[in-house]
Amino acid sequence: MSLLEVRGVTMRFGGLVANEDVSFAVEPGQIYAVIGPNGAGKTTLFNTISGLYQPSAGSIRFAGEDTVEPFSAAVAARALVVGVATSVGLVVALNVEELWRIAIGDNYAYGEAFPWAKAAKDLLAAFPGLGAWWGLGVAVLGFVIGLGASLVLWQRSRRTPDRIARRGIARTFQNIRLFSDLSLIENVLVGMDARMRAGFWSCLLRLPRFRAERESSESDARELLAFVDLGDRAEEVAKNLPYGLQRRLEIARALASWPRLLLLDEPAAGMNPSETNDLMRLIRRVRDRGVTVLLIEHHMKVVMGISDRIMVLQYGKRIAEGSPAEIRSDPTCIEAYLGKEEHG
Amino acid sequence: MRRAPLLIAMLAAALAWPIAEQFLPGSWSVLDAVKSIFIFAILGLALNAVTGFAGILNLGIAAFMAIGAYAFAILTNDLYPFQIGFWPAILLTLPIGALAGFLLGAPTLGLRGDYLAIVTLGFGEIVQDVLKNLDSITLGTQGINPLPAPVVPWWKPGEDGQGGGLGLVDLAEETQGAGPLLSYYLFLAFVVVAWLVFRNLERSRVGRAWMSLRSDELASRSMGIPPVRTKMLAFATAAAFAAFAGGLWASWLSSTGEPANYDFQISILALCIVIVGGMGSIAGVLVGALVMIGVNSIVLVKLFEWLQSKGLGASGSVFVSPNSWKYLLFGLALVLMMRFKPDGLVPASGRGERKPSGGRS
Amino acid sequence: MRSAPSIRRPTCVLSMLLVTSPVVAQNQLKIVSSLPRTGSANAQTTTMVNGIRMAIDEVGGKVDGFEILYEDMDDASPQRGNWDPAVEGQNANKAAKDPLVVGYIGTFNSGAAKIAMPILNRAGCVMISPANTYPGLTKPGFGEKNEPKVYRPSGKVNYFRVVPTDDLQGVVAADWAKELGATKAFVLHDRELYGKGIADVFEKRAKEIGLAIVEVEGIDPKAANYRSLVTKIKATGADFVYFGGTTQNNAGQIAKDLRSGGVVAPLMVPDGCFEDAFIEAAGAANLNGKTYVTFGGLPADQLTGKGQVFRENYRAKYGTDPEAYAVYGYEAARVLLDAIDRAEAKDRASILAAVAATRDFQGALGTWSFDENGDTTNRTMSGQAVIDGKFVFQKVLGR
Amino acid sequence: MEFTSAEVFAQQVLNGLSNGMIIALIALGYTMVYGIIELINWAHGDLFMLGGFLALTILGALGLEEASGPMAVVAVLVILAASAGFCGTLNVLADRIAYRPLRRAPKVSLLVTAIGVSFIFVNLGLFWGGVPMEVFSGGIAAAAPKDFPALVPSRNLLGTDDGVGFTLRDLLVVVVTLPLMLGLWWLVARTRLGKAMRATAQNPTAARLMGIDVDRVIGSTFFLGGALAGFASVVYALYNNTIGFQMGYRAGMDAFTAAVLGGIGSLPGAVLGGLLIGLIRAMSDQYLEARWTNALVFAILILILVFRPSGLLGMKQREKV
Repeated sequence: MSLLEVRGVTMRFGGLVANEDVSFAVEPGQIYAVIGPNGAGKTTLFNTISGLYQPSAGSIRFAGEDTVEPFSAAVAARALVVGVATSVGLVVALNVEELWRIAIGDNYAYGEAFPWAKAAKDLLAAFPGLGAWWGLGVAVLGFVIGLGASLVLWQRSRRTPDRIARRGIARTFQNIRLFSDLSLIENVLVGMDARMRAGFWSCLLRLPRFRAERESSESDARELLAFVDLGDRAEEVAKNLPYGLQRRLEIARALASWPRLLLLDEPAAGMNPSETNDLMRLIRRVRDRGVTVLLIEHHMKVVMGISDRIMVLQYGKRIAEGSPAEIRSDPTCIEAYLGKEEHG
Repeated sequence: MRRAPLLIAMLAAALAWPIAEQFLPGSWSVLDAVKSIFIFAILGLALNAVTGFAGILNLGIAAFMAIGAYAFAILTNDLYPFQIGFWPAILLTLPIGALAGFLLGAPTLGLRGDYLAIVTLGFGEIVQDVLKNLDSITLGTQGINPLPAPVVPWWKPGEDGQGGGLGLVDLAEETQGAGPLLSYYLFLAFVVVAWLVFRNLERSRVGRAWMSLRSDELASRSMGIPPVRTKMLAFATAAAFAAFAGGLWASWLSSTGEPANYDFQISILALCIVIVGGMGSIAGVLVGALVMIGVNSIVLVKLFEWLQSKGLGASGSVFVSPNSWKYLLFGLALVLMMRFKPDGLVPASGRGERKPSGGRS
Repeated sequence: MRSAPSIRRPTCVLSMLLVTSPVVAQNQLKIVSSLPRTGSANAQTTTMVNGIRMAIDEVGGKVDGFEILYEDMDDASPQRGNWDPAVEGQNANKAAKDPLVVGYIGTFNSGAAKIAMPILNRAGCVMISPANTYPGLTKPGFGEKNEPKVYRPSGKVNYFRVVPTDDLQGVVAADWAKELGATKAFVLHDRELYGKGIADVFEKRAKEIGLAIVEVEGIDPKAANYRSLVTKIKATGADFVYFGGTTQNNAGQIAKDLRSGGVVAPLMVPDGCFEDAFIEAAGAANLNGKTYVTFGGLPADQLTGKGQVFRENYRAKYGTDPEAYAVYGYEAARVLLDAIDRAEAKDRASILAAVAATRDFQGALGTWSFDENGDTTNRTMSGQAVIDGKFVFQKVLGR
Repeated sequence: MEFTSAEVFAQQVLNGLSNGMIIALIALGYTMVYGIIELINWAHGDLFMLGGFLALTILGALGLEEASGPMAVVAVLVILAASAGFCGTLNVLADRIAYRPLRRAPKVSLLVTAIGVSFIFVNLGLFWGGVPMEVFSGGIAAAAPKDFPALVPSRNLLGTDDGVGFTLRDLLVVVVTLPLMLGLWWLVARTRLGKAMRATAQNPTAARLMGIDVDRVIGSTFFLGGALAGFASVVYALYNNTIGFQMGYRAGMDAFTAAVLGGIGSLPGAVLGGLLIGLIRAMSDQYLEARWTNALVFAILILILVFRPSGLLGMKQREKV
């Protein structure tokens, strides 16, 4: 079974077609590269895979499952609950003075003991009285609004970057996006968040669970920083890091969630040859950790040197796919991409 | 720059102040004003969690304060049947505030920053209107009073000034003899608790998730941080502590005041505390509260008193009345502050021109 | 002033300051006023402060050998542009702690009084309000069930006022409205303590005397205009409009919109609008002949005796006619100074007792006393109409 | 004569539209500035307030308070031009002095600066009311609301005093605001400056690279936004006949809500939002209770944003990666 399966993905922005009917599959353990000239739709494809954009057509499956959360009984149940709650809430809100008077105003004599049981009984007895025609209308309106809002919000969150990330797809960005105010280790710890379990209360009260997790996560984070050769700068603030090292930090952060698939968006952009060599080594080591890699790259040297398979995009369409050797000899590719580069 | 020495120094000063004050002339007494600094410090810490840490501009924090104050009042005042006393009521303001935050946040926290800002602004207005309009419940603009002061176990003098022992002291009686010190220290303790809460959150996955959203929401989401749920935690926590501050405020005044007392100006004051102190910096917020409220209700008041004693402002013309200049001073201070010290007086680590340093985990 | 830094328990020092009778230093006594000096009420409070200063100047700043200091405290904050409960609380606390302070003139807003009253009550300091009209502050049965006892934690009455309360003014307003020929009244209020309170009384009284109330609406005092509300009023066919509220809360705009919206029914407002600023804000043309103002006292030009003298002195000193409220500031200070003069010992307790014992005081407002609740026995109210851009006294109301 | 329920409804629609157009005019200024530098220009409402004070001062200085007939028309034109120029200039000055140095600062610093500027404006408004001039009643009560001369009478153009009233003032609102809105639309859509503004809004860096003087474009935007506030202030003052130093808050709040409701950054959105808010207010005053009107406006705002998170006409913003 393929780890990532992209089937017939089309992505339109208004009249612009950024990707058209793109299909490919990434097998576990591969380093898979997507290449193509500028504006070929590579980054759009990445953004679509990582949940930032929703494909206009086609599907993206990860580890055998569709990445769009299916409509389920739980969603329906939640929508119903929200609908009922909104309905009750609206009715109560619009009659709050009346209900207050019935339950409390009429029962409480200043300075005397309050008959709690009677108040509760009166309150419950008051509800049917609110059911004048408009009272019922309000209840229905509240239900519709609550149900609708719940479904709309759910619809919007069916396939979001955080859900995709939690499924096991991590990514880096073409124009590095670190948490620049945070230290290196904190950056990595944010990446690790998806697999942390200490809850809000345990963090607030520093319960043993929090302490244990802090120990283990920090040592994991340091290990990851060491993995990308940043082990000695863990406490520095990310924005003070040189550009080349920022890329490494981004990779460490992405790896922190223990993803099964890592998306690298032009990792070698702006690097000199020696840095590029280091990077290639790093990517291989990432793969050797058991992480499948999908990368977009311009540098042919990088792509040809490390990829197991390559797909070529042009004008948003897939024009070729195969092993590096196949791509190198594919006439369409040579013309569309490699040939062009020779001239340019 | 390490914050700990600053915080310890501030704490020590706060602990020592009432004793130092004994040696100053009576007209210098500012203990009451300092209590309002404490309340606003808690409000500032709350707002800092949502605006400073999570980067959500909340322009309606005063609404949660109002909710806390009215909840506290309704739960304690003898016009209502509940009358549960100071401690249960003040603790209940926390979940009540959190619930209000949840109800507002659930449908809106997915909105982009400025849209959310206007929603919180609107919420601030709605809450005032609702409190005003539901006058059979909230007494409208009457204000609910009196409200209980804290009751604490403490050494209590005997009936005739002899003996005495441990007993429950009602701090409302303080002005009549026990001295306003216990409530001062109690409020200080609340600030310390709030500080610990927010410090613990800041240095945990919760705080990191907030800060990552502030720093780069997109990257944060791509790391698997669920934005709405994470923001909700910040929003509801802030709402809870704002409500708590509101309850304390009402207890301190022994009245809710009128709903219009919790208007936009309070939200702005809280925002200024956070920003002047340093967004996302807990020590900064405390300094911000000290500076803003201190200047506002101590320095300016004393200054105007002094000016008045020199005969200024007696003629009633708007130009020579010092009070008429307050807005201008306030506005200028904000503009200059943002121009020359935009990261606040005590910038959060990682902001400003901070050198790399260690010590955070 | 630095006291000997002996090592006493700090609480003892403070409690001495607070509980024992203030030690009078250098034959000085201090009167403070706490009124909203910043923001929209500034015009009215300025005239009151002028009145207070006049009263003090008239006795040469000295009573019975004691120099009288005066401090004009502001209970408004610039953020609020109006009274601020925290500031009022601080003012009251400060006054309570200052051993020189023997009298507290204030507050302007009844809401502020609710904050200050218990504090000053505990401190045993006299408080005289020149402007609070909310009945619940003094009268049992008129406010909430726990009023006014919650304002008197010590059990003693320390709060007095020289103005009649809203429960009187609202009643005379409704009576006068009926007399003016109203049959169907539309009641508006600004949803605040004063405005809504008086509108409630008006409504209640109107129903008692058979004046129909078609609707009661709370307005938004910050709204740009009230056109839609006026359309609603017009649609109801009301022949009289009552607005419970103040100039600050947009009374002028209501008057304007009524006229430009084609409502011909007369408008009646309470004394929160009895100031020149109301006519200025509304524009005389919109008020002339169709606007009635009730006032819990007599306007300055109707005052006789000492009141007339006050008016002339005021004009001489400040160059303008006093606004309606100026005389209340003056009267509050006068009655306080008078009590200081009468008090045996010049401490808070004696002065409080002397104020409470004020009977048949010959003041600018006539001859009056404080009753056992601290209210003035003066119940003279007046009705004015706006004619040619001026308040013109019509008749004495009530009694 | 009876005021029938249909007439009442029509009248309320008219009220709502007139008020809505004034709100829309202010909202346009907000949305323009927001569109270009993403600043919630907090001082905009108070700028609007100062425009009103300038108009009143000019009327007082030129002795035009009582003007009628052709003189009134001249007076209205004079104050429209003066307030627009004044507010535009003041807005540009605020940008130069306060906002421009913070272009690279976080948005919230910019917002706080704007709040600071707004406080300064409010205080200036308070002082302005203390100017010893006849129109300010000698400046004695600086804080009190000021009566603005009724240069435009509220004469019903539909005949009698009974029935639906469409007054000269309503006409004034339409006559001033509609051409301004159309003109603005034309300016943004068709002119070189408009193109530069849109480019700067999209991507300031790219615009700069394309040779656009970004600071100048931002300055022009501030001027236009301010000028709209100036026009709005005069229309507001003539329509309501009252100005006060605290009127900026509510006006600004309404306008900002309108801008958000319509989709912030969108010019037609601001107009639609303004009209909607005007209508909702009028309908709520008539058919619900006036005291719930504000709450209703915001409840509707929240509801709309839940279903349309970018406002009614706002573009769904694509995240730039």
